[in-house]
Amino acid sequence: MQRITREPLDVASLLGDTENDTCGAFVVFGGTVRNHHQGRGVAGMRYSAYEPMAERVLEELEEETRRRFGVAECRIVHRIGELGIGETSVLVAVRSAHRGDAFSAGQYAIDTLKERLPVWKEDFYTDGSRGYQDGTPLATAGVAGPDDGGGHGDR
Amino acid sequence: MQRITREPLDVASLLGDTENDTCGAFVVFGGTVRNHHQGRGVAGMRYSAYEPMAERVLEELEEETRRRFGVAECRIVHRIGELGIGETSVLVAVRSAHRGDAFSAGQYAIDTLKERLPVWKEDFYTDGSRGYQDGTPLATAGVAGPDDGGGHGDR
Amino acid sequence: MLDVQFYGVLEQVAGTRSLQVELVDDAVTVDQVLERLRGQVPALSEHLPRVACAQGDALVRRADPVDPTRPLVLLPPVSGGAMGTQEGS
Amino acid sequence: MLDVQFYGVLEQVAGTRSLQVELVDDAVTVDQVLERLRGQVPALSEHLPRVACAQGDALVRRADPVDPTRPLVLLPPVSGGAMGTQEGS
Repeated sequence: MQRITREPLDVASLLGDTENDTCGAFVVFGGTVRNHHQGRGVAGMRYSAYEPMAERVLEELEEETRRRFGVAECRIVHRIGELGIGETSVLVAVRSAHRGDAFSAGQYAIDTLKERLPVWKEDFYTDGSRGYQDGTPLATAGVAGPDDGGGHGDR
Repeated sequence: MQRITREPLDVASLLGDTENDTCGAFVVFGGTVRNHHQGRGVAGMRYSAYEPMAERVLEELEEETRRRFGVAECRIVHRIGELGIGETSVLVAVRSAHRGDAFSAGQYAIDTLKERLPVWKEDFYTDGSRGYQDGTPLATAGVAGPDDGGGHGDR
Repeated sequence: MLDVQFYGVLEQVAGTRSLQVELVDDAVTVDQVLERLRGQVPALSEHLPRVACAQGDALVRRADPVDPTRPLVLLPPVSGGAMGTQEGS
Repeated sequence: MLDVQFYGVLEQVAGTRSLQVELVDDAVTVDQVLERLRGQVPALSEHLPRVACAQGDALVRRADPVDPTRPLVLLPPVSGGAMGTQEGS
């Protein structure tokens, strides 16, 4: 499965991909493009990714989330390319037997994604200017990110 | 809008109903029919509701959730009638500027729904028997529910 | 006569969706109706402590007077959303 | 020659998607490549402290030796998901 994609993200198909009769709960988180950022009007944005690593980070994060929270299913997709206001940039779907686990796992997955996924966002402002948002240094940056262990596999 | 319905629940249409360009995050919680309960095989179930009160409880819970967590949108629907394994019995959709609020609000809404919504679940077991699940006494029950204040409007 | 309606497991226990309960006078409380009901349908007794009551779209308290023009609705412990407290959704 | 690739804001700062950096010998660390790069593109200097590096699908540390057969990829602070830390998704 492609986790980094240029196609519009679809909640229904993500839920279809994770169907599991043993589960009584699902949580879907979605990130959407807002029309404002730090007081400035936003007209759209562009996401770019270092794809070879991004695919691996998402696959490992899904596996880590399942293991850590004991949830049956976790699936993450992130869109790249140009997005308009209201469009969905990322989807996290979790399914579990118990609802509390599904919420915790979903929140962990999106919080951690934002620290590890090599994806960058460039805002297009309504005044015609554009700019990369500052973000979170990855773990091996010179200035420490969330941790400074090597690799991204087992953190 | 009908919040108690016999029709299959649809995540996409609930997200469509709550579209809001000022929001950067959404969380959807879904409850689905599991194939087991307390070690017994489940073949399906039936939900029934006291509809006049149930509609009001959901409308008030949406409003309370928006106010309490400062989220822009909250929408809740609950299905009644017979449901098969894997079908969705309840959906909660929340949209907000910030993702933490969306998770907290979604969890509050479903936790509170389970204490207040006059809906009953009858399991159909794979051995052919059926039975109502025990549940949570409502607030004005003789034996106290979650609180024993009157009405359900302002709690 | 007051129309008393049963939901969930109560319908099964009472064997009917509704019953008529005679009101001696109009100034009757919810508690008094439940007491009379206990006499008519003894099987309901063990359930009544955990039952809540409603008229129209709102809960009523045990000590509240009953509106004799509207059904009194008996609501057993609820199980919406999905599974029980320790599990499911 | 080592191929160095730029992502996000670094592409904008460097004015290119990739550059060639000469390796004096094969036993060169990531840090040494960045040092050489700083000389070639001074505008990158202020960004380098917060840059992580990767080869293939894995991060490499500053002290790690560079595999001279694969591009060294420079990754600025990431902003996936959506908004910054205090906001959005």
